[in-house]
Amino acid sequence: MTILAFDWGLVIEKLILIAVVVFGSLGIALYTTFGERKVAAILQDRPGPNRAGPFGLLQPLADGIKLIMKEEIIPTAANKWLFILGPGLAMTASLMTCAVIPWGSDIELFGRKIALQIADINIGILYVFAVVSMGVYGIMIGGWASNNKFSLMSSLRAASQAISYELAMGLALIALLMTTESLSLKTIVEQQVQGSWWNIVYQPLGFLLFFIAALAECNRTPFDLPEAENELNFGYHQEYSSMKLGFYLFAEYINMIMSSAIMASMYFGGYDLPFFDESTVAPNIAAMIGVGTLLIKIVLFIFLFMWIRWTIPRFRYDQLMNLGWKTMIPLALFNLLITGALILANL
Amino acid sequence: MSTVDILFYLLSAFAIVSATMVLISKNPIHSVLWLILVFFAISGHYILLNAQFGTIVNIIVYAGAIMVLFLFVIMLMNIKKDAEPQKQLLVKLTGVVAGGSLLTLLIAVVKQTTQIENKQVLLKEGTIGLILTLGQALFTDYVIPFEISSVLFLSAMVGAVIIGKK
Amino acid sequence: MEHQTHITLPKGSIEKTTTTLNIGPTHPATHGVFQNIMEVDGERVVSTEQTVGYIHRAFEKLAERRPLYQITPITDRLNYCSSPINNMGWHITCERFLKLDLPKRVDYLRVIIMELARISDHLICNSIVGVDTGAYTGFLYVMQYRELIYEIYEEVCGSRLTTNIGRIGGFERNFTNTAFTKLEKFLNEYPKVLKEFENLFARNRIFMERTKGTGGISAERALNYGFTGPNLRAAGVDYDVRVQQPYSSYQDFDFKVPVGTTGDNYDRFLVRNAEMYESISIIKQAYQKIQEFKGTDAEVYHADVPEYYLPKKEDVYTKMEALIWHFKIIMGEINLPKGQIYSAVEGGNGELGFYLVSDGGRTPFRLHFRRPCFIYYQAFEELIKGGMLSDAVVTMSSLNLIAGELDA
Amino acid sequence: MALSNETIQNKLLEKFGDQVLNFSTASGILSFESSKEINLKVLQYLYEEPSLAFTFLTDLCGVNYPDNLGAELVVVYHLHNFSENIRLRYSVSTSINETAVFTASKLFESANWMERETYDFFGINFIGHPNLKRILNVDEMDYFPLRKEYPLEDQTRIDKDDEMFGRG
Amino acid sequence: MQPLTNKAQAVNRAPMTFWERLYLINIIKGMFITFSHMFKKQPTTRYPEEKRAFSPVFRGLHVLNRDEEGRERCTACGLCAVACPAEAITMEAAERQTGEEHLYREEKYAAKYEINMLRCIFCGLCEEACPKDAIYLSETFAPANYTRKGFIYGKPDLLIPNPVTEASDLALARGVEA
Amino acid sequence: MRPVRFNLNPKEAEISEAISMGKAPDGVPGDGFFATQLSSVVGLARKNSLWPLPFATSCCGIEFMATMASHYDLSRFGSERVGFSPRQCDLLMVMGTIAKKMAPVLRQVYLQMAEPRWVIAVGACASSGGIFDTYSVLQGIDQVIPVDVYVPGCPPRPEAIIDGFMKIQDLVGQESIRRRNSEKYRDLLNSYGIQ
Amino acid sequence: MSIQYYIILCLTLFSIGVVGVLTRRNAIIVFMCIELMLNAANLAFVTFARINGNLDGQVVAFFTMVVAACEVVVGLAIIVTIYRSRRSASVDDASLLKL
Repeated sequence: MTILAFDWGLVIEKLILIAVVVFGSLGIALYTTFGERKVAAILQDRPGPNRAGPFGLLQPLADGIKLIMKEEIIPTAANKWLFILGPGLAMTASLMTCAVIPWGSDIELFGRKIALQIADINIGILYVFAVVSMGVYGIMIGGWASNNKFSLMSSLRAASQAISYELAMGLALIALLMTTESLSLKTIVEQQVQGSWWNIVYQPLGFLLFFIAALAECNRTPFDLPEAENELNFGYHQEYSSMKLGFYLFAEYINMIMSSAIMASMYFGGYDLPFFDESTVAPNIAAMIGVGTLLIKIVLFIFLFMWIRWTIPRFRYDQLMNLGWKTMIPLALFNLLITGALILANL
Repeated sequence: MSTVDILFYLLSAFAIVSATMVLISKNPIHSVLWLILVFFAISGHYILLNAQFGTIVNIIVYAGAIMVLFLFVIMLMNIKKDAEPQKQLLVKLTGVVAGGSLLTLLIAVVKQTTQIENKQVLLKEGTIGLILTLGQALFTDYVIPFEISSVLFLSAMVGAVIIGKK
Repeated sequence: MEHQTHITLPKGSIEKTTTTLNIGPTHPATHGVFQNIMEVDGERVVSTEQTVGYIHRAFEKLAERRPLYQITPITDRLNYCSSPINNMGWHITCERFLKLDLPKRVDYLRVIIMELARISDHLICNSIVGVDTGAYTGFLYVMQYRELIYEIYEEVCGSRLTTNIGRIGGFERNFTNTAFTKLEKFLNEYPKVLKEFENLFARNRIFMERTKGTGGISAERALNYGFTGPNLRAAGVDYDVRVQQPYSSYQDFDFKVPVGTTGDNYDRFLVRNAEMYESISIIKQAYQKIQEFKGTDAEVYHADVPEYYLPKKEDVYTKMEALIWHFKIIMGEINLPKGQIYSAVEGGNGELGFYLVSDGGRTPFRLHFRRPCFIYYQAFEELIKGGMLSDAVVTMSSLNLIAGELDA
Repeated sequence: MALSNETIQNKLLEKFGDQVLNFSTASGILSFESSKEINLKVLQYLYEEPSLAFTFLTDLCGVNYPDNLGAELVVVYHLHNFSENIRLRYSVSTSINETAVFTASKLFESANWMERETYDFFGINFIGHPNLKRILNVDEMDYFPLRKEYPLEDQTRIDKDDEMFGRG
Repeated sequence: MQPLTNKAQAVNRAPMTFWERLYLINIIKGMFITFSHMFKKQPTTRYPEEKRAFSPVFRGLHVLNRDEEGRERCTACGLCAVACPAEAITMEAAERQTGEEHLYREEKYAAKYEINMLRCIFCGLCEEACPKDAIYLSETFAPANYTRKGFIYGKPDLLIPNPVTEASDLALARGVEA
Repeated sequence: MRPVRFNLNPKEAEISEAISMGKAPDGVPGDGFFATQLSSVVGLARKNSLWPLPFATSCCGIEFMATMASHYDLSRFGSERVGFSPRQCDLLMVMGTIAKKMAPVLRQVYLQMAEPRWVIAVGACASSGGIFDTYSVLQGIDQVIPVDVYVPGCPPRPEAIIDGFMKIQDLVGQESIRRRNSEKYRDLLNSYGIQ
Repeated sequence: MSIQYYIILCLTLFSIGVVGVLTRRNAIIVFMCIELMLNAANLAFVTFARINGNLDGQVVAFFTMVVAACEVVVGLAIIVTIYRSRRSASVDDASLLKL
């Protein structure tokens, strides 16, 4: 029983790391909202927000302050506690994912070796799944508690969509896990850093399925049925005002960032910068380059998300279900079989 | 008391309170949410028992899937707070007394067993909860039950679809 | 379009299985303002009741108090996506009623303006279908070219949307060279953009699945419901007022009437798209014909009808006779002949009819607008019954319901 | 066989005799009247007679002639034969005190709302209409605004002379 | 139903091909279309900084004309008020007194001339109706305001600069670079 | 030929006349340095993040589309997130004719909006009824809800809509954060029967 | 930590489940209480696995979860079916054993 004998340095280190990661994600999410508006604008031949601060860079701050200062409305017919719980849950669930993402290789500071990962747990990717499966509660509870028919429909859509696509997501990932033989994200990334190829080369179909499922899990177009503004009028967060609305909007963007980070780590080598020999520079600098690489990969993925959103129409509910159950899952199983067969053949 | 003890008591209290709230909540949605909290508490216990896979599966399967299903069904039916007809007080009281008696009886039995009296639970050590070992056990010693359970799953799925189609 | 509702109650059950969903009047899907009280079973629409009249403005009563030329601004506000067609339709009605003959050049200029209006109407409708299926970007691409159309209007009449363009007997002024330059620019650039827009949607499987087989209607039912215009043509009836009862010299042009087969949302989308190409070709022909006028013919922009067309300003300032006519026209002191007329043009949404009754007074005794939107919106329930809620939204936009025209 | 206005007129006269009257042709459209009792019979004949086949109801509207005592309200039907491309105007009149007219909504689905509109504007009571209630105006309205006796302007308006409207 | 005309042309409603069934091809095609727009010139007019020139016949705020000597041309005949479908024009006529010849061109003039810009629909009928070359619309669009009374434009707001006394303003109003 | 191209005297808008300016009453001591700074920062933030609720009923709605589209792009002002949920929006843009049948709906939407909220009446119909001085049209929406800015025109050009929008921005930027609690604002709402 | 505490915890949770099954009428809540009981049993299994130092208990817990998932799927399907015809999720209404 050596639990009380904490390594206090480790505790402080992790606390700082948590703070950096959480606030970093929040900051990135803040600017992702701005990015979304800018990307949409540029794809649509218009300049986008450019009047708040230089190049409109203060736009997200303006939105944030405005949302905080806005009146809180809790509809009289709503279930008060659950109404407040909803956005909180959505936000928490989306932020919790960042615990297992390896942001870079180890750095050395004050004579300590610091891992740029909050927790390297050996069930890392399962943890992500557990957290993602929690995420839907925020939407469901919020939508139900609003006591609005549109919100309720949106909650139901969100729930069935999340369950269906989680399955495909998991199956797509299992094929990858069969090749990596580890559940730890850190190990998976390290394998890609050391190996010659990224996992995308071995699992192109798996990645495609995972990506589509990630779109669905983040409620992004073409799977943004829960908030389809033309049908359900923003759905589950229709009755929300002020910062509770902000939480929901934020949660969506943080989800996007996290799923991008996971896709980058699982399939695109995480913090691995190709054609670059880390040993030529000091380890700390190499780690920083790694962090930068990962961030760039995340940004690229986020751009992809937005690019898709501003290009294609959305599915209808039954088509979405058909795609999930009749196309994605069989394809994922097929991918699994092929992968298994190849692994057997290699051995 | 060690940290583990404190954690144990905290989690236990949490679990029992939440379980009681499941029982006494009028609103089924509240019951579902309290039950999710119970599952989280039990998952916490699993961590203390070093059953990591158990923890995560408990969360994914119970909290992440089964309870979503419950919530989904409740929302689908749109059961209101007061929709449930209340049983008579006497019936309720009988139920509570019966449950209480069961609890007393069982605890008495446990107290009398000498076999386990002083056995300590080794916490946070060893490898038996790791996925590696569990996977090996599942796919060697327990492979037949494992396969049977997958068949069970399939048949349950078919069954649910058939019932639902009616 | 027979969909089964998926919950069947046993016989004798009195329970209601459906939810009542109130869509509108401010729901984003209703664009303008009408209310749909839908009974939905899950996501399936069981029935719906439409409420209209949220922007009823009493046009017909208003028109009874106005001399003919003051009715033009009212017609602007009928189908405001294509106001020039309404303006022209009204002028053509008056000209037919007053038995005025127009020079060919005026007819061709009118054709250009009307076809531009048709393009702007169709492009809004089609891009809104895109928006309602969830893709916003295509909308902004084509909207840039609607802006160009508006610039042409502005060059001709000075306004963008509610144009008040043209007068009884012709136009208020000749087209400037700038207007023609802008027209050329439009004709050069728009087909490319339209092609691009089509590429974004027409063969995209998501879009096809969203629109194919939803909101369909057979030709017989469509006729019984009084469909006209693109919506009727999508159901397979090639009825087009421009062909059947040519007005404004439409018989001089060579164009096709695109028709669909099933009358569903996809057909409506395709028919409108094809009509835009046809309109471009009509405009090109008309522009060519206009360029063939030489000398003084190339300056003609109104008929020579002093009783109804305002004299030139210089004449008003200097000549007594002109001043008298001017006063008479503006004061509305010219009595109309007695009689009645029904005259129709092919509006953006279908047959836009004007039923004018005159008792010989200075204002119409009764003016009734046949508003295509109003007539076919009643088929909405039949179109979406059994479909999903999302289909209803797309159907609503692909019908191109313009509240101003609907409620009048 | 090209259908001409004369043919239609002859056929109608043949079928209904002197119950159909006041034939005239204005701007190429044949128009005629009949008593309101037989309006459905006439419409049905026009619809079902294969050589006429006026299967498309273009328009239906009301007109108020306050000076025609006993026939103040007129319902005007515009029919269209698509294959022959010929239009027809048919009207029935009714007294303002007894405004019942048979509905055409069983024959033409499109008549449903047009009749509701006519009811809304003129108070013509269409017998047999499935859902005869106001369509454009609020249900609470207690008059029929398009009748000539009612004013156009909003009577409840209080700021008519207000300087806010630039007439002060 | 048999075709009514010989101009009918069926639209292309071909069933999906195999490649179209795969979703991806057309989605990627669409994504390239949107991507290509990133490099297109933006047509945006950044309004308060950039202003688009309106056409010379643009129907904006009204102006009341003066003649070369700076006299008001309006003779308060009321045709514009009659022609106005929105009834936005109010005027009061007055007789010109001796000694006012340098102010008013005709014997009668508008002592009060108000246009309610909030009612006005900028249809241009008043400009057409004027027999005295007096009222015109301009290329200035009507600005927004906080109160209703900010929209009652009286004669001082409508008259063009006096060509005799305010020549430089007139040049400005004519759009000539000063 | 027109004598001039421009009208040089378009009326200036006096911000002090805006109906909902919630100034602290005289005699009450000022808010102090911090509160004033906070107020101005919040004002700055709010004015750059006005999310509009387009209550578009007719023609002006079409011009609003043009304002949102690439040619004029209202998003430059940080307000492209149009919402149709009144809870989430700050600015109610009433565009188009409001018939008497619609008036209660409009009022309801206004009541559902969260404070601080602003209203802009776009176009002649919404502001004053325009040409539709008829039995069925509401003669200006200020009969049912308070209006902050009127935009004339039928429909107003996109430039004019943006001009009205910027007037609202000026107003928002100068308004105190205590707008809701100010006496004047409460009186204003009371005069419309809104508690 | 003595094992007795764990067992008592499991028993308590189990008994709460029992009380729930006995006192509540809403079929869904009854169902949830059964889940609670299953979870209490699972906890006991995992604890025993821990004391005995082998995996058998955890494997049993794993299988229990599989069975629980199956049970929920079928059970909820039945409840929904009953609800459709009777508009009630009360267990008493389902006593007729027919739809």
